Amino acid sequence: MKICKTGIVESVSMLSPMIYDLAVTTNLKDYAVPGQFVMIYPKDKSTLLPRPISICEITETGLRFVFRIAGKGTAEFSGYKAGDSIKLMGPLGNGYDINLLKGKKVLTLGGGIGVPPMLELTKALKSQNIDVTAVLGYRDSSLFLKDDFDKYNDTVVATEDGSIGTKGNVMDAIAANNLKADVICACGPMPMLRAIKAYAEKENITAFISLEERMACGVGACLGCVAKTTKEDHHSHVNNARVCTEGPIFDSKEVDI
Amino acid sequence: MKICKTGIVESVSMLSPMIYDLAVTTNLKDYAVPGQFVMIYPKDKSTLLPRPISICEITETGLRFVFRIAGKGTAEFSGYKAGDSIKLMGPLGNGYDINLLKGKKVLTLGGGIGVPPMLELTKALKSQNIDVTAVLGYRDSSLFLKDDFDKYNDTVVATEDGSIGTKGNVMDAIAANNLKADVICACGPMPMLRAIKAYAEKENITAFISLEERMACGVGACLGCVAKTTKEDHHSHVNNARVCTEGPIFDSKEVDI
Amino acid sequence: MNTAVKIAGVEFKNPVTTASGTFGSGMEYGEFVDLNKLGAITTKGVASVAWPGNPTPRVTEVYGGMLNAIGLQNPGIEVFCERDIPFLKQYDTKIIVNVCGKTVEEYLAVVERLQNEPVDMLEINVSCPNVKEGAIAFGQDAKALENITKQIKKVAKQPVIMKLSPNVTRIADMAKAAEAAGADAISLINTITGMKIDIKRRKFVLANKTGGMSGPAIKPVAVRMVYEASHAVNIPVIGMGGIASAEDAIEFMMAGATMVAVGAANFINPNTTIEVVDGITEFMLRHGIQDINEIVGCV
Amino acid sequence: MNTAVKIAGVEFKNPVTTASGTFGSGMEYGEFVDLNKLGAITTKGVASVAWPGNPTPRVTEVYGGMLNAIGLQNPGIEVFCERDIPFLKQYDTKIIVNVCGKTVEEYLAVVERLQNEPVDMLEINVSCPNVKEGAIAFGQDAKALENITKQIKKVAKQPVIMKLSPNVTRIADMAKAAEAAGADAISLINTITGMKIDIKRRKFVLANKTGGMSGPAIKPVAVRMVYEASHAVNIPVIGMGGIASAEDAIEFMMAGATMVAVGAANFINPNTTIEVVDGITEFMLRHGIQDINEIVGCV
Repeated sequence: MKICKTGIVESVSMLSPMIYDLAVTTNLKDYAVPGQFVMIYPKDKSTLLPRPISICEITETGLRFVFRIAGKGTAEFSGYKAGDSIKLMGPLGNGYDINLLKGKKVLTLGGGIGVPPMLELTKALKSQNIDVTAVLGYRDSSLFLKDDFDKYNDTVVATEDGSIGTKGNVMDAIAANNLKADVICACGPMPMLRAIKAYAEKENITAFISLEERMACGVGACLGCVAKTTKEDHHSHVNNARVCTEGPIFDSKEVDI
Repeated sequence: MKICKTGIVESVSMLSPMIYDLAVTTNLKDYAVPGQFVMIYPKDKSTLLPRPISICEITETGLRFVFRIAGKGTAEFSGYKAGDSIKLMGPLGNGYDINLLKGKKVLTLGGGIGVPPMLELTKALKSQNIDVTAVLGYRDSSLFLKDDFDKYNDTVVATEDGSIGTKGNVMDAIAANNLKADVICACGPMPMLRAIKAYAEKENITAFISLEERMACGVGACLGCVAKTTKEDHHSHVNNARVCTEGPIFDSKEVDI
Repeated sequence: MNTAVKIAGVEFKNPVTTASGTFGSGMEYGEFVDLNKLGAITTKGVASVAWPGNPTPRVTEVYGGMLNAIGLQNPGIEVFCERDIPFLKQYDTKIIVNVCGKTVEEYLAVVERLQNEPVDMLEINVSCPNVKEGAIAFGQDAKALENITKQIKKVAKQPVIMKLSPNVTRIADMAKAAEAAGADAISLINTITGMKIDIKRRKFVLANKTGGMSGPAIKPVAVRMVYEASHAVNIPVIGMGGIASAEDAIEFMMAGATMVAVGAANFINPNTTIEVVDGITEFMLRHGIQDINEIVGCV
Repeated sequence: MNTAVKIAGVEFKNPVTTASGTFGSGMEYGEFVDLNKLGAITTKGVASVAWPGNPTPRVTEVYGGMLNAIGLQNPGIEVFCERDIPFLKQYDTKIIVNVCGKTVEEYLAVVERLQNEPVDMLEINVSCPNVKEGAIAFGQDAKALENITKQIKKVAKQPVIMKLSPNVTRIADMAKAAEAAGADAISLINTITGMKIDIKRRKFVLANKTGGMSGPAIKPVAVRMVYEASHAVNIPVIGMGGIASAEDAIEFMMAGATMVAVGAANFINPNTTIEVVDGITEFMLRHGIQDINEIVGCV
């Protein structure tokens, strides 16, 4: 169920330069699953479209979002204060089907601003006693959210500058630590997702990857945010699935990226 | 001298339904004279043009504006809080030349939202020991700013509903109180200004009236806010003077209203 | 109090529909608004066969609006007839099917296929700026518009609305051409062609380079064109372009629109359509308007 | 680092000028900005005799911009030559005089009067939407545009910029017509015709009914037209329409403009021109751009 409703900001804090942590009291939490996202509407009247922000954590009182400042909308969000009311719509997208992951050895891979959505997933998997290891790729030693992941697993880290963990990206960390998985769940930049798709094919395992695309409506009406699919999509029958509706989580075999 | 600069809100309060009192700390005060106005820039990005607001009072620390909510811009201003910073440009317009009023018996006439600019003028005239009487026209018994005027003169009041003072408008109050003047200074709705123009001609006295017109730039560049003049204007030589620059104060004989 | 309006014999319970392409066939917004409350639902454009649309990025934000270059992705008329029409028939609202094509024949194929379908009106999209062939080419030339309108009218069993492009020198000429060829109504404006450049990457933001601009930013242009078009013809006008509130809708009606459509505003607030419907009634109450038809072209 | 650009042999110290009608002849903004820092000042349109302009209201606000229907109030060329040119000559900036008229003869009278005046370029306004005769009629028809351009070129002693209207079907055709007739440059876009209705009073907000729309809201349309026009001709393009920052200016240059003009943004922030000049230099430094000409049309 999707809701368009006002939420109340609980807290905003900076986790790392340009990376912000926004907690909002909202009953959208009651309908959310890991891997989904929420549209947040800026108040600035020059930027009218809502911003799709992935859910980092589903809390007792609402939702937690961790995002990077990428433009006017997210810059505005970073300046919110506790008590501010903000308009939200969601939860949106398919999210992860945890049932498909039961009894599997799962790696949750997050790269850069793809780290946050992996937190709720890792937490959810752990609560179902699924064997999960989070592998997080950062630019440098500013390991935002790592402490949160450590509550649920022995987090593996890669940094581009080699300052902590494996030097390189999440794939390098998988190799260096000789990690094996039945299923990979990943969110991150496109080159990382392409590498994971190739890796999953080589290893003959399943990879669920989270895609990003510019969106307008967020609910599947505008057809702005499509991803090329290998099979005919069920909406337009043209191998163009809607990231906001059929996605953002896709089996890597089923998308052409 | 005109300045475009940030000011700090000292206080905002409601004087009467839809009528607000906004005090701002700003050094624009150092250049202001009675009858001038200031452009206030809304923060709302959908309403980009600045709002011309007449100066109600020049204070020790800045400027005081009393305005009616007429649209999105003024609605925004009414919601400001002490400490907010706002962008101002001014002081703008010609304002009153007090020297022309020395030794004269002056009536300062304000009607409705034309009342506020008469306050600083009345105060300035009094400080020069000029014989001044303020005649204020209100809709009803909500006599905003009257207490302020009472500090400087024995204010005469007219109300449309007759609840206080003369029933009717400022012209009715002048007649009822048998007031005489050498010079009239007036601000208010166009029908009031037309009546004053006619009265001044009949009585063969001078009336300085403050005109309003939709403005864009406020500094005389866009030629948006012209008033028809009886003589050739000095800018375009076409009997169209700029309210923001040659005005807003005009000798009633020199404008065709 | 009457909020109903009539166009070409079809009565709509209120003058509010959706702008094609912003509301799908209503399925996605049914979670937010009661589709029964809308005067009509105007569907996403449908072609004779499935169209894949343009590469991504297809949408981007601009000041006070957005650009889109979807390229009319759609499942084709067969899937539409099997899936979307039955869905829409569940609701107590009128159905306006937006029709697109690359050639006259493609438009005619869709119109013909719809002959016996339970839809109320057809809106012919001759103004989409985002497809290479057809579409806007018919909407930027009065002769071409007249020709395609005539041919469609010969085949159509439902009343025909021609949807006009604002990317023309004289909108009145286009409106007259549509009327002369027998169109039952016109709708305008489609989007205005715009462009956005990412100056850091030195690249067009949209894969299609240009996109159609919509949102509150285009409203003054749309109101002007609705005024000019409605004063040039005697057929009804459906007005759209930046409508986000009942006040906006009333402005279009006063300019000459018999009906209005909510477009990009659906993306900015999914409840916009219903807020416009309810707001029109409130405005009528507040201003003592007995019949909404009173205000059409009253300015 | 080079910020200078050249158009028809005239060198401008930087690519920033003012949009005609938004900056007077610079007098009013001299209190806020150092006029010496501008690449050029483009003056308010001047006619052969004084024009009174339209009745008021002449301006109103719209979402992300404004409408104006000033109607080219101006003191006529004699006053302009006696007062405005000597004022402008005090500054180290180039002078572009915007010329308007109701008939070809009126345009020619102004151009002829300016033959021996110390002005750098002429910009011919054939695109003002707010006067009943002349002006936009020349700018919405390629043949008429070609004809007036030819006649002006015969008389003009300074290079001629034709200022184009966006209210046309194909801007490239207009650009080509200007070039074919010998124009030295084109500038665009003038304002887009819009309308606003006061729904409580059921009246047009502007006395002129319609007005020209400007401001950030029109930028995507302007960028698209600058791109289309600059790719259709070999003469330089001066881009304008919603520029409020250096980033906006750079977007226009990347789309194909050699020079840019700041218009309605002057009303929103009187320091805009200088902020754009300084911001372009900062952008060049930050991105290692040695010569601003590098980015012209680079997209």
